[in-house]
Parts: sequence; C-alpha cells; structure tokens
Amino acid sequence: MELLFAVYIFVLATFVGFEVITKVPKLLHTPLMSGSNAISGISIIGALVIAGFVEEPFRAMLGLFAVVFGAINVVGGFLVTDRMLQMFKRKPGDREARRAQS
Amino acid sequence: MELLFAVYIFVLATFVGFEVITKVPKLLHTPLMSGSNAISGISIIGALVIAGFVEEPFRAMLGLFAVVFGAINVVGGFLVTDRMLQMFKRKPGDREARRAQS
Amino acid sequence: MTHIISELAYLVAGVLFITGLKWLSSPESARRGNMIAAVGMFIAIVATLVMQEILSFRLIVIGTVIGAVVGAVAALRVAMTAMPQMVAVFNGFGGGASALVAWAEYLRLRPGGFAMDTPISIVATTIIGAVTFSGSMVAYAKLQELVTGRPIVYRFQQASNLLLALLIVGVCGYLVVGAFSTGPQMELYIAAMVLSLILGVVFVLPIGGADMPVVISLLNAFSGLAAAAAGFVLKNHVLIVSGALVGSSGVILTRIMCWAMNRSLANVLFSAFGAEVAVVGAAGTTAGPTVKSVTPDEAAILLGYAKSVIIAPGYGLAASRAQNEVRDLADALERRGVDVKYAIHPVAGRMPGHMNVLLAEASVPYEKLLDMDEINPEFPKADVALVLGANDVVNPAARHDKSSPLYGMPILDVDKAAHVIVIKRSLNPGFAGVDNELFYLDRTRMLFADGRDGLVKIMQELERV
Amino acid sequence: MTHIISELAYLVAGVLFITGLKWLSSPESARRGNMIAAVGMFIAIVATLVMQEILSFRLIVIGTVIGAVVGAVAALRVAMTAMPQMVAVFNGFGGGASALVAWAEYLRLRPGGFAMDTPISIVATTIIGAVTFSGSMVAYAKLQELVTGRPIVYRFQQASNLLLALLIVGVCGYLVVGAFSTGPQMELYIAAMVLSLILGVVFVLPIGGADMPVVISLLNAFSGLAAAAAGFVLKNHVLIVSGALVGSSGVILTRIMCWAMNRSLANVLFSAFGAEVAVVGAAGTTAGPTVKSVTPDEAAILLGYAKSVIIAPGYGLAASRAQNEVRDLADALERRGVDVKYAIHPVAGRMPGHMNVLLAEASVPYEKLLDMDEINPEFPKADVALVLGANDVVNPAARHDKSSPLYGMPILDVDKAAHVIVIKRSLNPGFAGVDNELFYLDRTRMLFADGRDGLVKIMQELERV
Ligand SMILES: NC(=O)c1ccc[n+]([C@@H]2O[C@H](COP(=O)([O-])OP(=O)(O)OC[C@H]3O[C@@H](n4cnc5c(N)ncnc54)[C@H](OP(=O)(O)O)[C@@H]3O)[C@@H](O)[C@H]2O)c1
Ligand SMILES: NC(=O)c1ccc[n+]([C@@H]2O[C@H](COP(=O)([O-])OP(=O)(O)OC[C@H]3O[C@@H](n4cnc5c(N)ncnc54)[C@H](OP(=O)(O)O)[C@@H]3O)[C@@H](O)[C@H]2O)c1
Repeated sequence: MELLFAVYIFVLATFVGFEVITKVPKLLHTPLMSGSNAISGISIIGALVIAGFVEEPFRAMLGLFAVVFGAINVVGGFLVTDRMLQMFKRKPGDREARRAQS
Repeated sequence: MELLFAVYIFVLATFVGFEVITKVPKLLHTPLMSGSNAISGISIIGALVIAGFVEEPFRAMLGLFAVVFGAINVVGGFLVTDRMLQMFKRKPGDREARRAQS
Repeated sequence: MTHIISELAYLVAGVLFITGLKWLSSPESARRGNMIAAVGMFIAIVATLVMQEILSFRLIVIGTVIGAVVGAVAALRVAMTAMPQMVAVFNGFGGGASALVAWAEYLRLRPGGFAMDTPISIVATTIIGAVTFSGSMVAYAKLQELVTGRPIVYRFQQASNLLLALLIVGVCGYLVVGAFSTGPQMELYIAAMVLSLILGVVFVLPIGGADMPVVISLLNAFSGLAAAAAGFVLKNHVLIVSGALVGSSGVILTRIMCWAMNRSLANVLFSAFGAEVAVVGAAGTTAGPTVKSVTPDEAAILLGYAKSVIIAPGYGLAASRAQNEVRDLADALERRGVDVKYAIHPVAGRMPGHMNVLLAEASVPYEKLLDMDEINPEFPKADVALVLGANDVVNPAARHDKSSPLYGMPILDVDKAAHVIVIKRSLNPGFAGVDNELFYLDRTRMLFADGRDGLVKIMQELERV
Repeated sequence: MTHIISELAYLVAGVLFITGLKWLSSPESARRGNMIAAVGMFIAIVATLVMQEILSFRLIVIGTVIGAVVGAVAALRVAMTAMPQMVAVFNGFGGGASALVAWAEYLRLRPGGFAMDTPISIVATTIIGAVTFSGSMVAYAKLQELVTGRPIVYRFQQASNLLLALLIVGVCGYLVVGAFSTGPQMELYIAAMVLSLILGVVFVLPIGGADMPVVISLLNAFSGLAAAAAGFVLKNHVLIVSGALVGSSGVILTRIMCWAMNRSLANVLFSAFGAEVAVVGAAGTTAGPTVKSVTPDEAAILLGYAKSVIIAPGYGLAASRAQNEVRDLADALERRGVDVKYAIHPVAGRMPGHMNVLLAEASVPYEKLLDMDEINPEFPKADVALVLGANDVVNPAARHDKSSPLYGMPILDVDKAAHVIVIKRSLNPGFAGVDNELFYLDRTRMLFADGRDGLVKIMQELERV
C-alpha cells in the first residue's frame, strides 16, 4: 500500500511537472534549470534525520556529508536563480509607470 | 494515513486538471464539458460494489439506482461527446491529402 | 494482491483520463482523447467487477443495461441544438449516483461505527450530489422549456434560500458531530438529503435560461466534487483523481464563461438576470428611431458582389437550426469568389463553443471559425458582416455605454464592416434584454425572418444574381 | 499526530514547489516563484527538524552551516558567464546527497531485513545519485576547462562503457535478489556505488564541452529521479513530488535543446560530436574564398546611418563578457534614432536561454529579445544584422547543405539583411566545427576582434560619426 501510494504520487506529480514546465518560455529556461535544480536538493530532509542519529557514528558521518551536499545544492541553487532572475527587467521606469496606473 | 493519501492525490490531481484544461481551446469547450462530465460518472464503480452486495435488499436497491444513474452518465456522456467530436473536420478531402503526403 | 492489481488498474484508468483530457485540447486528437477516457472508464469498471468481492451480478447487470440503453438512446437521438440540456441531465445523474453511493455507505458503516473522517465525507457527498441532481434537472427543464426559461422570482427568495442552506449546514454539523452517538441520526440524514434536493431546485429557479450554461458548468464542477468526496468515503483513489479532474474542469469553464460575459459568478447566480427582458425590449422597439430593412434579393446582391464577407452567428443560429443553410450560403458565395469567414464570439449561443459545435456539424472546416481576437481586426476590411441571430455579442453599447448591463463585455466589431446585414425575426432583444443600437446604424440592414428561412431565401435570390 | 502534521507540511511544501515553478513561466513573477519554492524548501526542512525524532543537532548544524556558506559564496561570486558549470556543480551535490541517504538507509535497514520494495529503491537511488554526482563534476571540469572541453575518445570506448553499465546492472540485480540472504552484500553494494561513480565519469568524457548543457540538463533530470527514488526509500512524499517535478523539468529541457539543435539525444551523448573540430575548421580557413573585413570606423558608419539594426549574439558574447558593451552600443544607436532589436536563437551560447540571461544582466528589457520565429521575418527589412560571436546559429548551410552536421537546424536568417557585420576573432568555426559560408557572402563584412574589444572600438568611432 505504501508503495502504491508512492507510485500514485509519483505519476501525478510527473504529470503536473510536464504540464507546468512546458509553459515556461525559452526566455526563462536557464533560471528554470537552476531553480528546479535547487528543488532537487530536497533530499536534504532525508539527510537531516540521518545526521541527527548520532548513535551510529559512520551513518551519522554519511548523514553529515549528505547534509553538506544538500545544503550546497539548496542554498546555492536558489540564490543563483534569484541572482539571474533579478536581472530580468522590463524597460527601466516601467514598473513605476504601471504602479501609477493601477 | 489513508486520509492523508487521499488529500495528496486530490491536490495533485486538481493541479493536473487545472493545467491540462486551461490548454483546451475555446473551439472544444462544449465537448470538453460533456467529456469531463462523462468522467464524473466514475462513481459507478462505487455503485457496482454496492449493487452486488445483495444480502441487504435496501442497500442493494440504492446500489441498483446508483448503477443506472452512473451508467446513464458514463455511456450517454461519452457517446454524446463522440458524436460532437466526430463533426469536427478539417477541409473535406484534407485527410486524404495529408495521408497521400506522408 | 488483488487489491494491488485493482489499485494499479485504477491508476491506469486515472492516467487514461488525464491523457484523454490532454488530447481533447486539439481538434485533431480530440476524438481519440474521448475514446481513451472511455477506455479508462472501462478498465476501472472491469477491475472493480473482477477484483472486488461481488456476491451477485444480477442487479449489476440489470442496472448497467438499463442505464447504458437509456444513456445511449438519449445520446444518439438528441439534436445538436439540445446539447446543453442533455449534458445537464447526464451530469445530474452522475451527481445522483454519488449521493446514492454515500447513502448506501452510510447505512453500511453506521452500525459498526465510523472512521474519523468518514462522516464528513459521507455528508459532503450526499449534499453535493443531491444539489447536483436536482439542480441539473431544473436546468434541463428550463432549457427544454418544460418550465419557463425566465428567472422565477418571488419575495424573500434569497433570504429563504440562505435560510435553507444554513439549515442544511446545521443538520450536517449535527450529523458529523453526533456521528458517534446514538439518536435520530438516520432521520436527520434523510432530512439533509431532502433539504439538499430542495436547495438544488430553488438555487437554479431564479436563474435565467440563458445563464444555464454557466450553471451547468458549475454543476459539472459539483458532480466532480461529489465523485471526489465519494472517493474519500470509499477510499477509492480513481474516484478522487477523476473527481478532481472534473472539478477543476468545471471551475475553469465556469470562470471562462463569466469572464467572457464580463460578469461575476455571484451576479450570474443571484441577480435573476433577464427577469425584465420584456420591459426593456418593448421600450426599445416602440420608442426607438427607425431601422432600415432589406429584402432577400437586396441582401443577395450585397453579398454576391462583396469581396469579403464575415458571418457572425449567435443564438438564433441554434434556435432556427440553420447550420447547414449557412454553410450552403457560404459555399455558394465562395464559388462566386467571395472570401467567407466566421466570427465566433466565446459566449455566442448558449454554451461555450456552441457555435463551433453547430458549424462543425455542418462540416464547416474549423480553420474558418475565427476567435473574436483574431477576427476583430478583419471587420474594418470586410465588405459585409452578416449577423445571423446574434444580438448581445454584437452590441456596440458594450464598448461605450456604462449603464448597459453588457458594458465591458468584449464584442465582435461587426459595426466596423462597410455593410451590416442582420437576420433575426424582430427587433426583440437577446438574452441580456437590452436594445441594440447596431440595428439603427446607417450601414445596417435588417432582414426580419427566421434564421433558416432568411438564409434559404437569400440563397434562392443569389442563384439569380 | 506529529506524523500527520509533518505530512501536511510536506504537502504544503510540494504545493509551493509547484506554484513556484508555475510562476517561473513569466518574467514578471519568476523571481517571486523562485522565492516561493525556497519557502517550500524551508517549510519542509523545519517540519523535518521539528517533527522527526532527532537525537542530536550537532552534526546537522555543522553540515547545514558549511553547506549553506559554501553554496551561498559560490552562488554570489560566480560570474554570469560561468553559470552553466555552477548549475552542474550544484546539481551534482544534489545527486550525491541522495546517494548518501540511500547508503545510510541501506546500513540501517539491512540488519533488520528489508520491506519488499526497499532494496530496489535503495539500489536505484545509489546508482542514479552516484552517476549524477560524478557526471556533473566532469561536466563542471570540462566547462571550467580544468580538463579539455574536446571530446575525450579512446578505443573500445563505447564497448567498455556498455560493459560497465551491464556490470552495474548485474551487481544490482544480485543485490536486489539476494537482499534477503546473507553473503558479501555490503561489499557488493559499495562496488555498485564505485562502479556508478566511474560510469558517470566515462559517460561524460566523450561528450564535447559545447554539448555539456544537454548533459547538465539530463543530469538534472537524473538528480530529480534520484530524489524521487530516495523518497521511495524513505517513504517520504515530498521527496517523491519534488523529484518527479525536477525529473520532468529536466527531461523537457533536454528534449527542447535536442530539438533546437536538430539532433537526437543519442547523437548528443554517443557521437563524440566536435572531436574533429580543428580539421574541418583549418581546411575551411585555408582553402576557402576570401572574405571582406571591415574596420571599426566603417562598421560604426554602417550602423550609425542604418534605420534598423538587428543584433544576433552567440557564444562569443558570453566568452568575451560583452553584454554591457552591447547594451551601450544599442543605447547609443537608439539615441541616434536607429531601431535596435536582438535576435535570440534558442541554442545560441551554451545553455538554453543563455543569451537572455546575459543580456538581462546588462538590463536589456526583455521585450527587445525576440525569439527566432518572431525575428526571422524582420531580417529582410533590416539594414544591418550585427552578428556578435555567433556562428553555427547563423550558418546558412543548415538550410540547404544536406552534408552539413547542422543541416535541418532552424537558424537566424541574418544573411537576408542588407548588410551583415560579423564580430569574431578569426575565421575559426564554432561549436559544430564547420565552416560558415555566411562569412564569404558579398554583403558580409568581418570585424576580427574579441567581442568586447570590437564593440568598444565601434562605440568610440560612433561618437565621432
Ligand atoms: N455561450 C454561452 O456559454 C453563454 C452562457 C450564458 C449566457 N450567454 C449569453 O447569451 C448571449 C448570447 O449572445 P447571442 O448574441 O448569441 O444571442 P442573444 O443576444 O441571446 O440574441 C439572440 C438573437 O437571436 C434571435 N433569434 C432567436 N431565434 C431566432 C430564429 N429562430 N431565427 C433568427 N433569429 C433568432 C433573437 O432575436 P429575435 O427574437 O428578434 O429573432 C435574439 O435577439 C449573451 O448575452 C451571453 O452572455 C451565453
Ligand atoms: N545554447 C545551448 O543550450 C546549447 C547547448 C548545446 C550545444 N549548443 C551548441 O552551441 C552552438 C551555439 O551556437 P553559437 O552560434 O552561439 O556559437 P558557436 O557556433 O559555438 O560560435 C561561437 C563563435 O564565437 C566566437 N568567439 C569565441 N570567443 C569569442 C570572443 N571572445 N570574442 C568574439 N567572438 C568569440 C568563435 O569564433 P572565433 O573563435 O573566431 O572568435 C565562434 O565561432 C550551436 O552549435 C549549438 O548547437 C548550444
């Protein structure tokens, strides 16, 4: 049952992913790549539990490395994406114009 | 847990639904309406189990009605959608033309 | 093990439903998409019959046969113009099936005691399913004109409806909270169901016939939700997946229709829109300036010697079942070298995409059916705009008259064509109940006739031109 | 109860990831979308820390701090032009984290015995994660030119790679089948991991540096799959949801890139494309007809007196970091009343959307960046097409020369403009290693210079014009 549940979720989430991603315009493909890459750092939450279980030093060590790896991926990924996206601007002054309108 | 699972599936399927449906062009909105309507007849599969459990006549009776209702919805819905879609054609002769090309 | 197999079969069914809906997004693949969804349904049904414990197949067979025959006959015999009410009926039965399933589960589970969340799911399925059932039947009756299509209004209507809704919420709350105690639970449950059936009726009664498509689409969303809720009751995941899909589809279509009419959903549901049609209309017809009418032979000349003609069909096309005649006319014009296109407004007619379905029935290739946004820039270049039983969707007041109920709705810019020919039976207003200044423009000619008759006459004259 | 709360938190995180990706589809909301996804991640992490049994936070804090600092410093200091390799590194670490998690779970679960499906999930996570890790690191090294960007080929390469892959499959099969028996399981498990690391290396080595974006995107899909597989191991649903999202995103981007280059994925991965660059290139330069070169002041005159200029940037823009200079030039031209647009080919540069990111960095408003399909009809009307360090994406051979490796790739039609100015350092070929007949056209003028230098000089001259 647990497994079935997992398969269900995987299938549905894959559908969601395909549908959502195909809507992203070419303009944003590089940020999309690095943003989704940051999301794949989610395995850090598995790593956290393992690193917290200190009773078995070797396992905890593996956990530590996994946490480091995961954190690099998550923090680096989101920050680098933000840096890229920050640069996407409309015409300068445009934002003010629109604000004034509404 | 069962409930959580159900919620997960509901949320993900809703996302899928929104993404997929927003891509359907206006041209096809009426068939979409009747096609998705046919899918909502899925409760027939709950009805089948109930109608099969004849030991409790009243429940089985409810099941019988539910099966009838569900079957009307499913059969009628898919057929009427098919009838509509059958009518959507490109230019007459177009299909032949394309077949000849490929 | 059988459990796993049936769950997998259900997953496959769900995937097929999704794929089917995806394929519905292009006219090329739409038909296959519908079939794929039907295959998904078949798989789900077979998996249920094979994998679940079924004591007797007698009732199942009887029920399925009756339902399938009724559904098939209805689906194959209904006229294309009656599609909206057909969808409403089917939809109502779907909601009804969910409600009945919930009822049966209530009977089964109550003696043994419920799991935590089941009472809520059961009650929700029952209410939503019952409202869907009775509401859809009223929508059907209105569209089929078994009762008047006009909004049925009476004093304290909204107040009493609100009271009824609150009553249902109260009963349900009691049912859920008291689910684990004894008491007159069964009676209350049935009361909740009956009250919901009544709510469905009184909820739809005050809504005008022309707003029924919105209501049907909303009820479609409801029937999806009912199926999903039934899935929560039965812990059946294919029900949840399908219900969620249908629910979101219904919500999106409802939203699109409201947008295209530039009205809020609340306005559609609660404003008894169209109740005063006669009054405004009559005023407009008697007091207004005069209009120029045209005879079929004059119209034939105008059309026959034009370089480009845009046909803007509306509800009158459906009402007079003129889809084949309009196609014949277009063909005749094209043989004469006239460029003919169709301008399709998103809410022309009485269902989303209504015009598309009708014209497709008459084998008009769908590339000729142009969306409002595409065709509007073409009107200034067109020689003749032929308005066929359309009214609100070509009313220029929507552009400039802030007091008009249509104000803000995007319209087809037929008034920008060099000439406008309007075929309708009278100067009566359309669904929104407002007069149309288009009819009084200098460049407009009215051809007062039933849509089909008018077209046939033009055709006859055209052959002589 | 805590379990339910954390599951709900995970569900919220999943929904935020989806919402974030949805918002990434418009430049207006993309930044917020990324933040929303980050919030989702934060919620998932907090829920884990609060709700799961954690014996000690020491290692967690150490690990998180180290990782966060390293990640943040790298992310904030990397040059925009080095984005591809940065993404590769991050991606590799993600895959590595999944593999390590699987290893730890293997150690934990093996003594007690596995549930039915766990061995498969663990093994899958390990292999995919390890391949992702080592493959990404090699991709990084190639792009950063720590090793040569050229395909590294040797005899029996494909055969030995295949053998390695089969060996891994064999070991894994044995591991899964024998999961419930005793024996040298642990050793075999480690062997599988090491072999996978090797596979990642040898898989990427023969792929040319310019094809790295495709590889990175594919490895991105892998890291998603690894996370999803880890979710199957841990029965953690937010891992599954996120992994599936990333997996599909990676697959789609990979497909899009292959389409845009008109090559199959297999061709990208296995053909050692670009290994013979030098040969073809040299042949082209020595034996070909002569080209007309142009001085910066002549170019400035051509540009300054044009009515409309289209700039077609390519990899050379990234290599010479000329994004600010190109913007300055465009501004200067616009001040003189010249209409300036940018033509963005989908695979110009070395990543999908590479040009967009670079030009956005220089604050070029994104409405000026026109897709290939939009801009191509404009070239015939343009006075000057300024090709800035682009080569393959403007090679007319793609249109007509069936023997060219570029044949069939859609290109920017710069050769249809009245004049073409090409800024690059030499006549050397671009990534595909083929000569470009564009350079030999009558209307083409070559400005041999580093991209940035060339632009700066044109600017200087322009001020005098
Ligand atoms: N499509 C949807 O999804 C949808 C949903 C809800 C509401 N609506 C509403 O429905 C309206 C649709 O606009 P519309 O322009 O298509 O229709 P309309 O505004 O309702 O006007 C239809 C016109 O057709 C004429 N007509 C009726 N029967 C005819 C016949 N047999 N032959 C010739 N003419 C006939 C009527 O005039 P005579 O009586 O003079 O002949 C009437 O004025 C909009 O107000 C829209 O908001 C649409
Ligand atoms: N974008 C992607 O996602 C992606 C992914 C995989 C593969 N690719 C491939 O990459 C290629 C991209 O095409 P492209 O036209 O952008 O690039 P290209 O064909 O690789 O050509 C780039 C040109 O820029 C010149 N250049 C290099 N450094 C320069 C500098 N500092 N200053 C001035 N010019 C410089 C080079 O000529 P000189 O040496 O003479 O200066 C070279 O010919 C395509 O073949 C595509 O298939 C792209």
